Amino acid sequence: MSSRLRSIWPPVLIAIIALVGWQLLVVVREIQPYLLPSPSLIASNFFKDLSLMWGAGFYTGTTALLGLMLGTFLGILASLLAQRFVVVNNLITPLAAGLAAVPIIALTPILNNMFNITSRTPRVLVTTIIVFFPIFVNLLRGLVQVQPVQLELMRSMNASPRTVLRVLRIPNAIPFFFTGLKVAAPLAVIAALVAEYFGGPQEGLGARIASNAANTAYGRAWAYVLAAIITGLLFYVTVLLLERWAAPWTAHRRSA
Amino acid sequence: GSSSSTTESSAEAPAASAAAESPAAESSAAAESPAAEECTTPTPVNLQLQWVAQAQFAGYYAAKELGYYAEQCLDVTILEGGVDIVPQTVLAQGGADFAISWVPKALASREQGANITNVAQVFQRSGTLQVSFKDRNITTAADFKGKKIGNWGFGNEYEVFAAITKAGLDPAADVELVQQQFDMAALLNGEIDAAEAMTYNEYAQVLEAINPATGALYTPEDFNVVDYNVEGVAMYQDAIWASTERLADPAYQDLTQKFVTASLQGWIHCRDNAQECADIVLAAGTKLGASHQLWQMNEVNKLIWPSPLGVGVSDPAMWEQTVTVALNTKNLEGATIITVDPSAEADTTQFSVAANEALAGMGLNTTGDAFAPISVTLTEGGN
Amino acid sequence: MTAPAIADAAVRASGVWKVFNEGLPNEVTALQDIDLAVGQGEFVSLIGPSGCGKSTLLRVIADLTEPTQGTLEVAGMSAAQARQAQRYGIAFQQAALFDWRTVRRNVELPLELQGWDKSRRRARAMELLEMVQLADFAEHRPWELSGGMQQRVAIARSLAVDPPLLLMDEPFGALDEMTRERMQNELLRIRQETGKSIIFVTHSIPEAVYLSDRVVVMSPRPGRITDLIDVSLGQRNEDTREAEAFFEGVTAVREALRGNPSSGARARVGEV
Amino acid sequence: MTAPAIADAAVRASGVWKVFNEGLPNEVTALQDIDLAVGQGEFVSLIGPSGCGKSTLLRVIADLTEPTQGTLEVAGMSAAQARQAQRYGIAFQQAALFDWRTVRRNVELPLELQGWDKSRRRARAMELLEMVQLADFAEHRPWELSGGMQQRVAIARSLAVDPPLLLMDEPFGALDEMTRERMQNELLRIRQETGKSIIFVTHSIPEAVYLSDRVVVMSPRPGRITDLIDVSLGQRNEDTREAEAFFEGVTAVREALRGNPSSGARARVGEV
Amino acid sequence: MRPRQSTVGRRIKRGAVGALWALAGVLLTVLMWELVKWLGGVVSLPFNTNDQAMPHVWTMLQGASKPEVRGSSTTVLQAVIQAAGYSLMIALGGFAIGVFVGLVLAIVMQRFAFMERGLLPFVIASQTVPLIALAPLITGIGNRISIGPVQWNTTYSVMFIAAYLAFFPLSVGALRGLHAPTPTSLELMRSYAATPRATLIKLRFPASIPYLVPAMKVSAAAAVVGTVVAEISTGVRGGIGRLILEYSREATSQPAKVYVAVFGAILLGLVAAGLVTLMDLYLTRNLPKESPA
Ligand SMILES: Nc1ncnc2c1ncn2[C@@H]1O[C@H](COP(=O)(O)OP(=O)(O)OP(=O)(O)O)[C@@H](O)[C@H]1O
Ligand SMILES: Nc1ncnc2c1ncn2[C@@H]1O[C@H](COP(=O)(O)OP(=O)(O)OP(=O)(O)O)[C@@H](O)[C@H]1O
Ligand SMILES: [Mg+2]
Ligand SMILES: [Mg+2]
Repeated sequence: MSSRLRSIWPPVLIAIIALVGWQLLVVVREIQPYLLPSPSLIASNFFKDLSLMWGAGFYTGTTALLGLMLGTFLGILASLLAQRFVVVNNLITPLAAGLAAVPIIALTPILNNMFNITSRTPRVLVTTIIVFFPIFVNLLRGLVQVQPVQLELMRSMNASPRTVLRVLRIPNAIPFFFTGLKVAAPLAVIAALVAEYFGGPQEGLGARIASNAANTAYGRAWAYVLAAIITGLLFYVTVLLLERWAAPWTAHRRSA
Repeated sequence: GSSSSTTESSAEAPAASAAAESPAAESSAAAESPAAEECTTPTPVNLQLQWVAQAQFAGYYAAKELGYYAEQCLDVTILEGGVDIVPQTVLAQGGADFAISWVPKALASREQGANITNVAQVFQRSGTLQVSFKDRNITTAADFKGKKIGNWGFGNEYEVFAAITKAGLDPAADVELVQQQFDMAALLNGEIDAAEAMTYNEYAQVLEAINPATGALYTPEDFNVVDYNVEGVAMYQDAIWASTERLADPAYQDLTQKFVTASLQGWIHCRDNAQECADIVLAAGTKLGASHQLWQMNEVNKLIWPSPLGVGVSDPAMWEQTVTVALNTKNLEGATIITVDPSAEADTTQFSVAANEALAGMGLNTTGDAFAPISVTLTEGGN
Repeated sequence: MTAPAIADAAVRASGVWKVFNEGLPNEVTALQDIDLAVGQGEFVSLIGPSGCGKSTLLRVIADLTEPTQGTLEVAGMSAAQARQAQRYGIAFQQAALFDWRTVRRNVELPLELQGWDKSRRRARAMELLEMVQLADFAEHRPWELSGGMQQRVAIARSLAVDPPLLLMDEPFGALDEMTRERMQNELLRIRQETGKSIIFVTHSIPEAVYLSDRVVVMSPRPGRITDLIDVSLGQRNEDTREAEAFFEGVTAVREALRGNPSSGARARVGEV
Repeated sequence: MTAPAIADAAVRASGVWKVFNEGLPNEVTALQDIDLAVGQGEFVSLIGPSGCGKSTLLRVIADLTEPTQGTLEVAGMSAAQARQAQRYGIAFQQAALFDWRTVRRNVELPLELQGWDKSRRRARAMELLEMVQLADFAEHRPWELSGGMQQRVAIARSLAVDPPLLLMDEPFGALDEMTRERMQNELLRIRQETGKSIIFVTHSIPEAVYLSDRVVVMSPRPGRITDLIDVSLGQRNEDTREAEAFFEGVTAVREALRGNPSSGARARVGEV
Repeated sequence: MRPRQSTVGRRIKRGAVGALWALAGVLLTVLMWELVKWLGGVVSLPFNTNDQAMPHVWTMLQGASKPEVRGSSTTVLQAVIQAAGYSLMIALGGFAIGVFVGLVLAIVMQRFAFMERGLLPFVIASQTVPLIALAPLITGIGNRISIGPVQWNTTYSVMFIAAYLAFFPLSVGALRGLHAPTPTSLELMRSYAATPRATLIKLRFPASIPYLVPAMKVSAAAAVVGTVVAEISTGVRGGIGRLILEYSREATSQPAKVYVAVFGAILLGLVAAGLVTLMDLYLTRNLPKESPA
């Protein structure tokens, strides 16, 4: 319990200092909300429209979650194939790198045209693509970077490639996988959110932020941003807990 | 002023100044501008646009290219916009000396502390349409009921909402609102029933696309349009905004006057020389095709002309309508654009009226009462 | 020297070479022209200076690395077939335990791969851990064990399934004398009960002599077999280590290692 | 048993305990109430069954892990100060070489940290590699070496700088007998030339007796010191290993390890 | 004795073979694209395969070779390549800054446990702040910055945003990598009383490379994304983002053009990834080769 307290106070302290500083800056320098809204304004907007925040966060969070799951699944699949078949590795790796570098903004209109813009599908797909790369790259590295002597052990037991995968490569790759997932989880939220700028249903965080920002309702826009941050952190913390549960043996030298 | 030149436009600056010195520009400038002789170092001025170069801003490009700004002893740098560039904010922050912005958005920014004033209401009417295929039978806002209605979000949706409300429908329940992206694919694919479109841009894009059924371009006959001017919910769009605080300074007042006069002179020139202005915009580096640009020029002219009170002079009735809609139309979140009446400082006709006088003095027609649009043939892809 | 004619060889290597980094400036000839035959049920020790190629030879036999040249036969088949048929078990010089498994589940690994069911697997693993005196640590993680304990886990793992050939690379190197003697006797017992053939790498001359039917002496870079010393101590017991024949063997191997081969290329010590 | 009164101790541990996973079900008491004093220039061996806490004791002395209880004094300061002052060098049970450095640059590591210049560093490293007979492998990568070769690199590394105290954890465990004897003599030579104090973990009783002034015998879980055996073999030479006193010492240690402490808690063997 | 060049030569050859594979991948994608499109004409798929949504590859190629606007002498392809080159420079700048910041953060977090607990949540939070909320702020603040004669220009804002996206994957990967050394090697450094800096340089960095390399790949991609997004967001001229912005307005009538621009962005990403791969080959030259399948 006390250790948990200890791990919580530093971020809280930093947050408080930052927020107070921000508030002071806005008040003392008389910065107008159209430039930079004060934390108090953002907070009041946030709590005033809590149900709106929740609704928008839920919508975008769901999109992000679907995309995250799909992207993770594909990333796992691709890295397994790439590890197993050199041909696949040679083909996929550059393509994945290219795809990862496609800005969401460029991708969204195309997907919006391919899939029905009135559905959630294009957004989920955008998120999927964004999530795919960090999972793929990290996991592949973890699957491949195995201690040679451990590999020899498996070979001596005539383990099939599948068994080597199950017994050695996958456990070995788990810390790498989580490194990727930790990057991917917040990315999923932002991808789902940015994908909303380009049309489609208007109930998510992205659409709300965009329309409020366009109306210079920055207090409100940032309240939604706050909701987005909370959603992203929620994703991240979930991944963290998942890691604790799935890879307890890494605890003795784990971090991040 | 606190203007700063940015690299993005500086590349064009030499070309512009060369044009200003060209004999053609000299001759068209006539001799009656006294400023021209006194001008030794032109005052640098930054103008922030809402979007990238296109005929929507032809008047300013023309004024620059044809030397109207130079005659007023201004060295104008035109800053293009982007998705997230809010021109009135840039203005209020001192990133620009003047900005082009739609009135409702600028009013919203004012309410959030951006101290700005409308010094010339260039567009006299709204260019927003709701376009739909004939077979959907949507001719008025009342027909939106039960349909998938596209809008752009980003604060461009209020006319749509106002029309729906005015037609007695509930935006949250009676229609399915969908945000479009900036192309019209969703309409052409039939995913939405009616799409928000600007007369001078997206509507043209639809007419530049091939109808797979006929193999030829779509024609206006294929579509119904709902015109928000007709629906009575139109809001003022492009206007020139200046910094309210700085207007207290006579030097800036003078600068504003010169800028407004030269800009409106540019618009007058474009009214009479649509093709030339379209070419000027093309030369400024737009990627949109020539026929599309000419179409846009022509449609923008329709939004400006005629200007019965004089070009750039806002009509109190239309201003009132804009404010009323902005105050009363709720979006999906239940928010309105503004919550209180804008102060009187929001809008002044002082500069536009004076500009009209000066321009009339040059023998120019400032109301465009005889304006007749040209007819433009669109080609595939707008080239 | 050619591979001796053992009719029914568990392992037969003929003319085996292994060259690392061939053609590069850091080329190393680890094995040069190795001929060796290990009979069924025979216990052969490999002994030789550090870096002479003992581990490499084991690895070649286990089909974990390809010989640069030469042929191998394990249990009458090619090395690869023997590996595929699971005809040997191996204990590496490094323990090579999996951090993500508990000690017990590390031992269970080969059983898992052979599809044993959970409770049998568990019972067998506990039995082996009992034998290496680590039952108390069954649920610990490998990194919580001392070096010698890790090595014992690896030994338990290599004994988990019951292959006809055991390849062991300095398995008792990190053990104290008492534990070592216990493990030696366990190994001899297992061998006697099952008739396994064993190839055993060690640096301890007494250990080699005590355990083996034959000691293979190697010389370093390039690794060659310089001597084969037959040992016949009969049934090992408490007194073997004090026996005359034992000391003779130790001396013979020591001399061979010092480069003074006993009469002829091949020596025979102990009672015949 | 309390730490004997050695006036000028290189290391003095009093009442040292080390408990891992305290309070958890997998709690292990690795060290229990250790009292030990090592004199200046003394050579002390630690010997005891696998898992009895020898490595842990070395680590506590080296300030690499905190004792759960008890105090430590190294060269008259706290363990932490001694570490910061670089008063000791350590060779671990695992070689712990850095894969990304060549063998030579692994040996240079401690010199680099002490800011030696390149050419001096290089010369020193080559000299040490010469000593461990690995000069040929200077530009190889660690993973290209055999187990024994890696261990020798680690020994060379621990000797690179010249600390007054050496902590060595089974440094010769993976070496063949001949190399081992060479290394033992090198170590004794170094010690004689420099007057270092040395704490040396080994499983080899003859090695412990041959090298040490005193052998510390430990018992397992919880790890305690059960015996301290003084050895006085005088100047070691070719014949020492054949000397009566040597065998006496070996026997004494062996008996102590078997749990038959020699008369009293402390024995003294060899010539006085 | 064969000279050392042979390894270098082998590496170059490996690079060339890699490039060929990338090309094969592209060809395969083209095939798949056309196949899906053809399938869409035969059976009904859950998405549009019409020429509007999925133009033929040859339509795109045609579109690429057409002049950008009528009468202009540059083709679309030339414009795209030029713009991609421009964006690449910005992206590389952003990447460099991002890597630097990410590393510094990782190092600080690794070094001070309380910093890790204190900073990490904010590092993550930073990535959930949508750019639309930041871009105006950054350009707005940027407008007020001038350091001596150096005026802030919008290009810096773009680079800043690229760095903002790039630093995150790197800091997470690097942090994990810095924690990767085995306990024994850490103890070794501790026994030398090595300063944290020395431990970092001599041990933690080299040991972190297996984590650092994928992190850099993800970061490089993020820098490209950031550049393009920021170019769109701020409308700054010259880069591929601006082209995408302009071409997508014509997507209704000329869908192929947008695709060409998007492929320009993909190309940009590939070049960036290629550069990182070169770095990878250099960084891992000393490590045991990865185990094959
Ligand atoms: N992967 C490799 N790459 C290059 N050289 C290698 C490799 N593995 C082993 N060698 C070299 O082969 C030789 C023999 O190594 P090996 O491991 O077989 O020795 P060993 O007899 O087992 O020694 P030790 O008793 O020290 O374990 C050594 O010189 C070593 O450097
Ligand atoms: N990190 C750790 N976590 C938990 N237990 C540990 C840890 N390190 C050591 N131990 C336990 O402490 C005891 C002593 O270990 P230590 O490594 O000191 O033994 P040792 O005497 O060096 O044995 P060996 O001769 O096998 O190397 C062992 O029972 C071991 O399981
Ligand atoms: Mg070996
Ligand atoms: Mg130990």
